[in-house]
Amino acid sequence: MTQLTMGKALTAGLRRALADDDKVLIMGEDIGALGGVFRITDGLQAEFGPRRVLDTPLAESGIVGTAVGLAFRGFRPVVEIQFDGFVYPAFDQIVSQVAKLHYRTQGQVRMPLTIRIPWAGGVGAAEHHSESPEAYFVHTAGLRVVACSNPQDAYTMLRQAIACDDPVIFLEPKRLYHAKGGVELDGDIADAAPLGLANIVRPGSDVTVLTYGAQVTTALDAALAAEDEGISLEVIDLRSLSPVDYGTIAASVRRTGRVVVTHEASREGGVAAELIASVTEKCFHFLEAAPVRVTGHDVPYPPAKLEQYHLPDLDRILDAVDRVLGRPNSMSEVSA
Amino acid sequence: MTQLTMGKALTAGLRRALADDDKVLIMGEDIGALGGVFRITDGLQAEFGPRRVLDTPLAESGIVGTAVGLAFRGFRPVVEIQFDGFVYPAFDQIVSQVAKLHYRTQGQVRMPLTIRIPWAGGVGAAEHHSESPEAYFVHTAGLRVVACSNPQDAYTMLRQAIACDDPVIFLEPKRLYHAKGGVELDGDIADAAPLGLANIVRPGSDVTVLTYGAQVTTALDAALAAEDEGISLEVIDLRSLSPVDYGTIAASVRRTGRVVVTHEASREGGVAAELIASVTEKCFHFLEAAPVRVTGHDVPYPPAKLEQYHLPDLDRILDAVDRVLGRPNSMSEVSA
Amino acid sequence: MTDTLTPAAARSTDTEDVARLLDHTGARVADERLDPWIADVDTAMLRQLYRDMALTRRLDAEGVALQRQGHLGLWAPAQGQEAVQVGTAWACHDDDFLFPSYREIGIELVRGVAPADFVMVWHGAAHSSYDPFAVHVANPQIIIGAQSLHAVGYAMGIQRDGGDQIAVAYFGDGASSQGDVNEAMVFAASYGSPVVFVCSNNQWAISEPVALQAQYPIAGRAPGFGIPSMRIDGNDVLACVAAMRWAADHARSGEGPAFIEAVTYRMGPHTTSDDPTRYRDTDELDHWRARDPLGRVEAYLRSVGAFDDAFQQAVTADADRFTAAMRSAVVGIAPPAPLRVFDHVYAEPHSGIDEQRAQFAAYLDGFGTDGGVA
Amino acid sequence: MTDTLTPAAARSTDTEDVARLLDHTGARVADERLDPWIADVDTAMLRQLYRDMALTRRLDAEGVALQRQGHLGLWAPAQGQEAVQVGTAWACHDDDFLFPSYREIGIELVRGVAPADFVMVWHGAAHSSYDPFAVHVANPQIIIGAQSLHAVGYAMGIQRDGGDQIAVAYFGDGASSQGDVNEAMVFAASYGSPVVFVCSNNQWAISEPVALQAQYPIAGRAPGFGIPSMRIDGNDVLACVAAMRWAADHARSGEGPAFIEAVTYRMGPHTTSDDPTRYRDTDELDHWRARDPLGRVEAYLRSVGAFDDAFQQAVTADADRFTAAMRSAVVGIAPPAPLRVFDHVYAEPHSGIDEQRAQFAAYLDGFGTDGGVA
Ligand SMILES: Cc1ncc(C[n+]2csc(CCOP(=O)(O)OP(=O)(O)O)c2C)c(N)n1
Ligand SMILES: Cc1ncc(C[n+]2csc(CCOP(=O)(O)OP(=O)(O)O)c2C)c(N)n1
Ligand SMILES: [Mg+2]
Ligand SMILES: [Mg+2]
Repeated sequence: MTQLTMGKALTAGLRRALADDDKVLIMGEDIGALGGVFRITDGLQAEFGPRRVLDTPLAESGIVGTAVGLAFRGFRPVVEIQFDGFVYPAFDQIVSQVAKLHYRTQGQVRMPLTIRIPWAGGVGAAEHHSESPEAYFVHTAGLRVVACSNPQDAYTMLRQAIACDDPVIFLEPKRLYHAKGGVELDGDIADAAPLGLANIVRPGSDVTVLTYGAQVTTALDAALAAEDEGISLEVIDLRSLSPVDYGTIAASVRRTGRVVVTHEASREGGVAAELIASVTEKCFHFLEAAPVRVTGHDVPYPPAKLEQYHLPDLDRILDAVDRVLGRPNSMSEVSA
Repeated sequence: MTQLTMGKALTAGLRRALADDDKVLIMGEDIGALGGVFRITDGLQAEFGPRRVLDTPLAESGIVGTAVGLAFRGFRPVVEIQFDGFVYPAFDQIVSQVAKLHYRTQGQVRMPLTIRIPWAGGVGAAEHHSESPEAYFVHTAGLRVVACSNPQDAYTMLRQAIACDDPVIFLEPKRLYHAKGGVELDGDIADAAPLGLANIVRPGSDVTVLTYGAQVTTALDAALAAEDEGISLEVIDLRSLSPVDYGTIAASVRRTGRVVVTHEASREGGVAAELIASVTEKCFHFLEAAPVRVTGHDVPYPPAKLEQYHLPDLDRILDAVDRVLGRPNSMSEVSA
Repeated sequence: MTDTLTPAAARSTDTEDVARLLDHTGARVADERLDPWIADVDTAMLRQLYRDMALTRRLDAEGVALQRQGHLGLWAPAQGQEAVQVGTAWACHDDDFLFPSYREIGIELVRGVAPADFVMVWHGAAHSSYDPFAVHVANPQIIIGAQSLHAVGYAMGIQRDGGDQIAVAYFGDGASSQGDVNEAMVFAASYGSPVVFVCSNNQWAISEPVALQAQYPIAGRAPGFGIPSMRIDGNDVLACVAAMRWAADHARSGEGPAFIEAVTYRMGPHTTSDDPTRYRDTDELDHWRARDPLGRVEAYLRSVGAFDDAFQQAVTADADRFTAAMRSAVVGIAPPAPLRVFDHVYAEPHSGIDEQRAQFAAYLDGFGTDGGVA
Repeated sequence: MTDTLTPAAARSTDTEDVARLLDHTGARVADERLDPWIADVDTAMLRQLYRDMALTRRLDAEGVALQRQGHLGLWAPAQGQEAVQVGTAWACHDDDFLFPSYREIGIELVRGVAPADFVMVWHGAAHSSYDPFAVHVANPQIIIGAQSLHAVGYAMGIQRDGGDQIAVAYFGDGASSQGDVNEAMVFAASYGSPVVFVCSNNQWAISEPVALQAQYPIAGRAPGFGIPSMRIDGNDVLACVAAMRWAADHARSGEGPAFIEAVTYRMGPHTTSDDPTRYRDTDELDHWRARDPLGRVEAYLRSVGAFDDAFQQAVTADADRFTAAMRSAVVGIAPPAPLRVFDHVYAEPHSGIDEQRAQFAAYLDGFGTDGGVA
């Protein structure tokens, strides 16, 4: 067990994938000499050479489109999109090519691409540097979408994503890049929990809190605070946003009867909507109250000085917990 | 009241908008001499000249990006995207520019763009010609998203969208282009129901069916068939997918206690998820059963010979109605 | 470079400003740069090229007929563009990987794609048919220009494998406006990748004339990216072979990408749904009919006594067999089983798809419908 | 055009292959094409240009300082690029509309953007500050290349209005790889729109050298789209004025778009978060320090006796005032009211936003927080 930041765990995962499989390539803007703006690819070009770790021209559609061609040639490209907000120029290649080629060709052409996206807000960044585009990818059949929330998962899930024969959107919460944790570096990925499984990061009995990415930390903080008031929250880290591990989730909801979903992305058409619709379908008769969403507002990501009012924090989660428990809350008057 | 196909009603709406406001421009691929591949702009270039009705180079990001620049100059561009599947190359301009410019500039720069998209399936088309991308736009704050389902709405809503100072994604169900209906051409759009309102196209008492676009027709067919079995469906045409008229919807659900949502788009993270999550939040204590979704499967749009198994038809809607009513249905064993 | 860089006076619409080896009467004309590349092309080879072009034309006509008869949902006619398709494909090595658009049936024919595989997609039975790795041709691309990046990526892969293949990106004049095609040139030039760009400039992108995409000749765009290019008569199969050999040799020998603009003409409608009378004069058709790619080869072969009835009959017989096989593949074909909707969304097991497939199978069961589960 | 079009031997990395009027020592050199465009630029004007460049440099240094002191989240230094920014903006008419990227502070200065408006965005208080229609400058763009299409669209609007303005698209060497920038050239060339493209080639896109974006000079790309271009010394403010006047005149007089590649150098890091020692040699900095855009103007003005202490003091005083205003705008500034999160998402009433704002206001009320409702 080594103590690593999530950033270093990701670097270790990439290094391991490059070492294990000649067909793995890493490509993106500034990932070579600079090691990426977040230093996730630090040292990898020096170690594996510019044929395997390549700086690309500044064009995201070009990066993903050429990665598709490399996959045609048998490679397993790992693409770095510099920031979440810069994935949109590649949207056509992702939605119309990466996601559809295996289906289009009846399985003849595989697309084992991993698209890494430094993701979401909370770091006081400029516009376009704090986006949470996961719902777009979750709605796109043919893609798998995962988000890590701690160094061990970052390391293991990245290796699993690269080893997966399907395209994987790999979301890396920026605000956790410096968070530290123990990482078992020697494990075999075949022995780890499969990529699609959720993780009960804190068991509890009163309310099920569903979340992913950096919000897992916020939800755990909320669980601690709730404990002081005698409320027990079960916090589930989804890890995989598509497909979702409804086995784990439904079992929890059947026990608690109450659900709060929290994510940074805006609410309308967000991942929380899907989770609530599915949970309601699967657990309707177990629900004691309407599931509650605690999300970013339906606004473009605001300027840095306002992001604290956009991102769902501990207090907003607790307010939602009060709501599902029928305790006094900010909407008590509205719902009364 | 003139009898018109939806296609001709749209043409009439564009003509009227061009006539009423010098700042309105129409741009897109093949919209000039050809009149568009669906002939929606038929005759308009001849009537208003190539400065106001302009064929563009074959580049969707270019079309939307230059429309943004035209809006900076005070124009109100109406963009035609040739088919739903060709909007993705313009995704970055739509999400990062069109949707965000008003917010970015604190209201200084308005984006009165209308982006018309011949939309969805059921016409036996080739790949990329039957996409239902609406959930992507619904999740994008700053956009309005509407879908028409009959010639009168097509005419009125298009005029309203063009007159709106916000960007509007205007979805035109291809499979209804030839459907006929009465259109009042002389009305003032200020007198019509505002763009954001839903429409109860068939009142009923047992189950609320929420839908939009061409599925409205399918839902109405299902309502007729259900009537034979003594079941009364209330069919609501959302018309606006963002924002959604929850006033109308919640009132209906509080009466019926049962909800079916149907759309062509795939299910995971689709508009139905948002509707169910919101309805559950707003009407939990009125719900007699879990709301049910009847949607496209979570697969890329299949080849033409398979689309009948992908698109939710009358029978699948009735099966869902049986489900919310607790009558025997295809999932009876599963849920038992 | 310190000069004001003013584009030369050339115009995108000047279809005579091209390099050629066979003029429209079938006369062999000299071209200094092209001649060396076809020194080995003898009469036998030219007959082979003629045959493949003639088959392409018949294949194409059969596609149109099958569409008219209701067996296909759509067809995108290639008539008039046989020379660039057949000639460029013919000049490649068998394991060079070609990335075509929807209209490049001639290259698929050269590569041995089976008759049935030309109709399955347009019939609506599948989004693609043949195995791309068997024929080294990607499945035809519908998103305009997207495949150009795939070709460059494939070529980047060749560089990493140390292979001696090249990749070829095929696209139209309309596609030249897409960001992807320009990004493809950027990547290819920066990495010096072994890729050849072939722009079939057939003068039209549906109803839009080439002048809307480019005022200056499209071939003139590549040098600005550092890529050498050639503008050729795309209706002259010899010029197409020669130019492709030049370009392929350039790419294969490690000198980086090359670009060909083949000036040709789309004789038919954009697709069987299109009505070209709305946007173009029939005069244009007459002009181009006189510049037919097959006619000039026939004239040349006749002039050297290499085109007789026996040859013609053999070609016709081949074409009859081919088109009969196309027809029988699609006429009366059984509809695909419903549950095929769920096949191949993912390469690895996926809980979401598994659940939906099972639910839909149960639903179909209720109607007594067999979903056709594997 | 029938020739093989082989790019000339020019290299994107050759920074001396440029047109200029003031060499790095401050000596006035002749250039046949540029000279006519600055016949009226006298010493007084040159002093004005110097002043604006000097202010830009001080403004920039103040931005860096404010960032280091924690008042700004980030700053994108412009040091070394003052000549192209000030010179090209200076050569435009006041109502020509400029579409800059995030680094073009010199053009905003020339247009009279207020000191506070240079810091509000980087402070994190807003996504944009000044009124674009007051200064005819769009708010700086962060999405690389996106603004190039906006400039072309604006120019298409000018054509429709019959205005005599032009639009200007500013972007970097890295941006030249983006599809949008190439599509912008396509649209501009097809419509003959009055737009000027100004590529500030500062040799780097964060850590990537220009050779990764273009092997051939970026100025060489435009002619392939039918757009005349010029490659100039972007550190020579006179050349920048002259080239921009040439390009603007070309565009304004109805001849369509023009393109300028201004060869310059980013002396600082990409942003205050960047560490250029990881990817470039300090030798490079010495080379470019000797080619400073301000130093050569000062040397020239001194050589003609037009640069004395009084002038220098006046410039310094202006800069002091300007930077003091920047600082006071941001130091101790009150945080924005929470409910501003919801402002201006839509221009017209929107039920969804209204509901969420009301809910959040009620939530804040529970904490006794004033949301700052308008
Ligand atoms: C991204 C995208 N936009 C629009 C279309 C619709 N479309 C299909 S073919 C075509 C014209 C293509 O013209 P060109 O590239 O010249 O090829 P050609 O059809 O002439 O062979 C258009 C606009 C598409 N398929 N993809
Ligand atoms: C679409 C997009 N991709 C990536 C980025 C991240 N990014 C910001 S600046 C930059 C480099 C830009 O280089 P260049 O165009 O040369 O401009 P310069 O910074 O040198 O002025 C990159 C990659 C971005 N802002 N937008
Ligand atoms: Mg064409
Ligand atoms: Mg740069």
